[in-house]
Amino acid sequence: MGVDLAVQIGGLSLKNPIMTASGTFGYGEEFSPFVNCADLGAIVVKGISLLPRPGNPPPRIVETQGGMLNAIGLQNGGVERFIQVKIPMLRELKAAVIVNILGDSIDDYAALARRLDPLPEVHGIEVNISCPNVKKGGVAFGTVPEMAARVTRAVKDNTSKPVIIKLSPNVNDITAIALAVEEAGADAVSLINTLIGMAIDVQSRRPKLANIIGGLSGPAIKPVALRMVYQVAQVVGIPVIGIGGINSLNDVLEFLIAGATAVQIGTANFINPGLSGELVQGLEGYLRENDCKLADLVGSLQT
Amino acid sequence: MGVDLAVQIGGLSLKNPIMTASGTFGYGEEFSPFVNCADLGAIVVKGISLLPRPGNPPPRIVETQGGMLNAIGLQNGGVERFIQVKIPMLRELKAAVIVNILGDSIDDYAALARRLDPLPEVHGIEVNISCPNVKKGGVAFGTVPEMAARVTRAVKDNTSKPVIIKLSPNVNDITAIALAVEEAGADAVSLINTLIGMAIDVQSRRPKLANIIGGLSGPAIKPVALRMVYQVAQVVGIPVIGIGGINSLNDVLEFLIAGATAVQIGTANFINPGLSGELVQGLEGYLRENDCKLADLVGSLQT
Amino acid sequence: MVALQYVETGCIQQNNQLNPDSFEMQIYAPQIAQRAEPGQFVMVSCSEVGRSPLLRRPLSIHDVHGDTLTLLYRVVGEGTAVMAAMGTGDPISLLGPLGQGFTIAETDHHCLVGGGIGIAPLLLLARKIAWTQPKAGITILAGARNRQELLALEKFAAMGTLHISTDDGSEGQHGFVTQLLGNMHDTALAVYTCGPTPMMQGVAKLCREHGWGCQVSLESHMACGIGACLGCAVARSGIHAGADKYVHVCKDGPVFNAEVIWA
Amino acid sequence: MVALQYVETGCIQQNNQLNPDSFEMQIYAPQIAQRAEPGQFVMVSCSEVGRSPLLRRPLSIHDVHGDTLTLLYRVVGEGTAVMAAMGTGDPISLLGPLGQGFTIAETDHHCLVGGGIGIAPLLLLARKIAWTQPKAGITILAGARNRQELLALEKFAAMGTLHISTDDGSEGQHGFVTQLLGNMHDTALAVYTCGPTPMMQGVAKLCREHGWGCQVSLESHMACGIGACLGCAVARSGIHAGADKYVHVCKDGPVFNAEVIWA
Ligand SMILES: Cc1cc2nc3c(=O)[nH]c(=O)nc-3n(C[C@H](O)[C@H](O)[C@H](O)COP(=O)(O)OP(=O)(O)OC[C@H]3O[C@@H](n4cnc5c(N)ncnc54)[C@H](O)[C@@H]3O)c2cc1C
Ligand SMILES: Cc1cc2nc3c(=O)[nH]c(=O)nc-3n(C[C@H](O)[C@H](O)[C@H](O)COP(=O)(O)OP(=O)(O)OC[C@H]3O[C@@H](n4cnc5c(N)ncnc54)[C@H](O)[C@@H]3O)c2cc1C
Ligand SMILES: Cc1cc2nc3c(=O)[nH]c(=O)nc-3n(C[C@H](O)[C@H](O)[C@H](O)COP(=O)(O)O)c2cc1C
Ligand SMILES: Cc1cc2nc3c(=O)[nH]c(=O)nc-3n(C[C@H](O)[C@H](O)[C@H](O)COP(=O)(O)O)c2cc1C
Ligand code: FES
Ligand code: FES
Repeated sequence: MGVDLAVQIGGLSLKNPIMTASGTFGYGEEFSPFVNCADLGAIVVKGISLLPRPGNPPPRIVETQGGMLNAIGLQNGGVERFIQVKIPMLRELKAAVIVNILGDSIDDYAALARRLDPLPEVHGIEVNISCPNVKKGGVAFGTVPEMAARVTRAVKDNTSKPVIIKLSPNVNDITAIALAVEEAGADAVSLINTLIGMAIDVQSRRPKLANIIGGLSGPAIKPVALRMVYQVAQVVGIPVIGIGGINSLNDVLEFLIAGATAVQIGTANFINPGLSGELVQGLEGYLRENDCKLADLVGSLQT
Repeated sequence: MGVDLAVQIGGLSLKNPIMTASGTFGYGEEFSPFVNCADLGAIVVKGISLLPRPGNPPPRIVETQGGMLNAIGLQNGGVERFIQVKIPMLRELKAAVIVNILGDSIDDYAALARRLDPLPEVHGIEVNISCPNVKKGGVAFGTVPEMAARVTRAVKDNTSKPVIIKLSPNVNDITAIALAVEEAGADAVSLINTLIGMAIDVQSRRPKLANIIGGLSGPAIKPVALRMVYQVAQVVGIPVIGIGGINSLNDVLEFLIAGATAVQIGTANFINPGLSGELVQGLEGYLRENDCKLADLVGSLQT
Repeated sequence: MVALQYVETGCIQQNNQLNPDSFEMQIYAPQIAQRAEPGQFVMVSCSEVGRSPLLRRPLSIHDVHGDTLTLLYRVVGEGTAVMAAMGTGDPISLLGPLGQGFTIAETDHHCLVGGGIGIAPLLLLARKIAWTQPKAGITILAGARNRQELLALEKFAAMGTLHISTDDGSEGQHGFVTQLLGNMHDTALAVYTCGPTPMMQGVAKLCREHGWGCQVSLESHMACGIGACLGCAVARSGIHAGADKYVHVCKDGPVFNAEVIWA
Repeated sequence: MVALQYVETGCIQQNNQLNPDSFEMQIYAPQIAQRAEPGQFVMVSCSEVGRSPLLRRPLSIHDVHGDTLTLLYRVVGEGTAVMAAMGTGDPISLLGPLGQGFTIAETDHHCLVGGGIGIAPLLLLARKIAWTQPKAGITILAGARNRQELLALEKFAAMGTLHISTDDGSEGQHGFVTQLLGNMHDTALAVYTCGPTPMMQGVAKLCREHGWGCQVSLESHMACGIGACLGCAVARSGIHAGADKYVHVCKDGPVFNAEVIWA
């Protein structure tokens, strides 16, 4: 008999808790030789803004110990091109699609939510609040509870789709942000986005990234991500989606035990593009062998 | 002709910029088979509190990808035992000694500073402000600029020795804390302390650390540390001491180029207990071969 | 329309050291080998998933024989050092074949210009030209810093006319490989080049002056190799707005018409 | 008073697989080998500095012959798996000799009780007892889950009287090694034990009942191995205040009198 892997994230019903993280899975099609996107819980597409963005000059990526820094600069073709070019392709893939959105202002986020709201191919919206608020001198929305709450409200007011707020780890108290966005109506939170880091080429005395700083991802950040997921899951009532350095079934289980209802696979997709599909099977096998329900696992940490 | 490695940290003159990080070098003696402590810029001893502390129950350490988590729990014998037992031994080692102090309250810090002030063996005081402020419900001193400034003032008012404030990386904006402690009279800042992380044993569904959470150190955190050192060095006028994941000459150079006047070696001491001594020689060799002065290196990042 | 790309665990048949820095690795990897086109590359895993080094490394497909493909690589850092330590019989994970390779021009004289390790992708190109256009002339211009760093010369010599230059004059013409190209006088030349950026820019400039078609094979730091991370951006020549300011080496390239990159 | 401890790059002479999980590695490492005492350990580096796995791994010194020391280890995770893949001639970095080993009691009958891989430190102990107290009796009680997991039996048999137990009865007495100890009736027995914690607690309890001296060799997760990180704490028996609540396995041990740990 089949094991039940289905999970509920707010109003969103997913086949299973294995999702892919924004910016690490393109728009799905790049991975179609390696994984059947329809088998995944959901795919979260690369962040979309209102207008096209060129992204940062290269070099944009550099490897660090156990991780990588990226400074892609949120390159994307803008929401209109996304709807024209990517949506038809995503329909073909039969994937549950969550669109990750980003903006410079509250109005941007609201406009994006409104524009995506009528599209049946979009199953949910994930809001990247790690972006700088241009009106507030570039302070990231995600670092101030009040700003995070305002973004959340703006998005919720403009869509009937489930809204996931993606939290930044570059804060003192991530639970305060999580509580603020829950209060503001978020259906779920996902965490963590990248830690801010930097690398220097000693020979040339230049930063290794043209943008100087970039986002750290990969196994190096897993302990920080797991801690934050645990802390947030303790205080919020909405589902928590765990992200950060996941590259094995064991990692998935750690996040579920810490309190995540679902997880997203990021950097590991680059190393093994078939990983997300393998993890769905791996999780199913684990539950069968241990005769255990998914719900029994979530938040089951013994302290 | 010898290369000049001397650096000035506030009123503190160091032979060279290679120091060892608190909690990773014991009280020096443990390393005497492997390095001549007198050859180092300074050794920073394990954090000292007013009264003895037992520390956390085991397990206290766990390895993670590219790093380790520790939850030692600030075990130490208290300042009186330190003065009785460790000071005579440190005198023998002829090392420049910086004492790392920690407390539950502003008064604790003040009392520790006062107690250490008359000791000629103590060359400087490093203040660990990552500890929870018991009176403020456990919020770490180092996460609120005003609290960090108050600790700094309390220590400065009670000692004539150079005071280094050791910053916590678990904040949104480390430059705000750095500016606050500079304003409050700190002679230097050192950063970073550990990132807070966690690991779970899937089999037993228990945290791998008895304390549940612990501090992440090692190469995994280097990109975050380097970024923070760079950001802080941009805004403060006092010397910055770089810490985090340093395990090679190349790492030392990255931190100096980012703006650190000196560095501390932490976790890497566990893997190669002779490393700090080797780095002094390595740095000297580098400067000689590149016919370059230490001061030319510090903050020389080309952006 | 699913691209034919594979994650394949190949089996190392040989890993021979050619000079102090360079190695040639033959790998039994039928899925990728059978589909490889000249100028395409593979992403090589130099460790277990999640272990150090983390990311795969991009390497051109140097040659193919049946189910076996050959990589020609220079040890420059951690990943290539791990590869150098591998031996016959070891498994190695490859992702490929990736990218847009060379487009063989309709002409009767092809000129392949390689600098240093940049010679790597040109061998399979020469083979395919010889196979698809048996009557066309092939000239190979190979440059390197010194005699020791010249690689795969016999193989290239067997494919066409080979001219050599070294920066130190220890073999062939003393000077840069661009000078060899400057000596070419054919009007209908199709040029294909791979090597250090300044060299390729020099080649592109000469081609522009002579009106020769010029395809360049670029390098860029890569995380995914399949167009997903957008890490491998390189600015286009000319002014392009928004998301079109950059091309992506792994997906749009690594081979580009030179004018797409350098106006 | 500088302790004689070294970071020494040894040379692997042999790395033999003894059963599916266990290996015996002989390493030429004169500085450490010449100074090793029974019950001491080394911290083994399973990678380059800063690479994965990061930390050194603690392993007991199983045996010493001249300038060569032997480790007996079970593959349980990443570090020991890396060791298992090493071969003759490979370099391996050791930090040691570390810790406080066994103190050989003044008695005429010594009993060494090992469970599973815990047998490792007892061989060198047996050798030293035989050497310093040639007239004393040595009884070795070796327990394991099954016949396959019994290790180094011939070597122990040569040192004294050997009794064996297995959990599944596939060799020797069916049951736990503590039962073998329960059969001993000597009054002046000195007991030394290493193995799983529950087993050692059982041994310590029997010793308390019989009034035998009991030394136990503990394990704990370690970062430094030299008393600097305070990571390897184990609670003392009884109530101790402040910094004295715990002992540190790497520096105060790994060998303790049983009553220090279990009252
Ligand atoms: C399409 C393509 C084809 C290539 N073909 C070959 C080939 O056939 N033979 C060959 O020797 N080299 C080739 N290279 C260069 C090769 O990828 C790098 O030398 C290699 O990645 C270095 O890895 P490392 O770990 O040894 O060096 P490190 O410097 O330790 O690498 C650190 C990081 O930088 C990246 N990096 C370093 N140098 C380069 C570079 N030149 N290009 C791209 N990324 C780099 C690495 O991939 C890694 O992520 C090619 C590059 C590309 C993009
Ligand atoms: C003083 C001492 C002597 C030892 N002697 C031997 C011996 O002779 N033979 C032998 O096979 N084993 C011995 N052990 C246990 C051995 O240290 C572990 O099996 C080994 O560290 C596991 O490493 P790993 O990377 O393979 O496993 P992993 O589980 O991947 O290790 C992860 C981390 O946990 C630590 N760890 C895991 N298990 C243990 C353990 N049992 N004790 C301490 N740390 C652990 C590792 O050191 C590492 O830091 C000894 C332990 C100690 C403390
Ligand atoms: C190359 C790259 C691009 C990314 N782009 C985005 C993005 O557009 N929007 C977003 O919310 N997160 C983005 N992220 C963050 C990831 O979704 C994820 O939160 C982070 O990488 C941590 O997970 P990991 O360690 O598994 O990679 C990006 C990450 C990488 C590595
Ligand atoms: C085992 C351990 C104990 C530590 N104890 C202290 C301490 O007592 N006081 C303190 O300020 N920092 C302490 N630290 C933090 C280090 O001094 C250093 O800031 C941190 O480990 C980052 O540097 P690294 O990556 O080089 O280890 C400790 C770190 C470790 C690993
Ligand atoms: S390497 Fe990822 S898009 Fe090119
Ligand atoms: S392992 Fe560091 S104190 Fe024991």
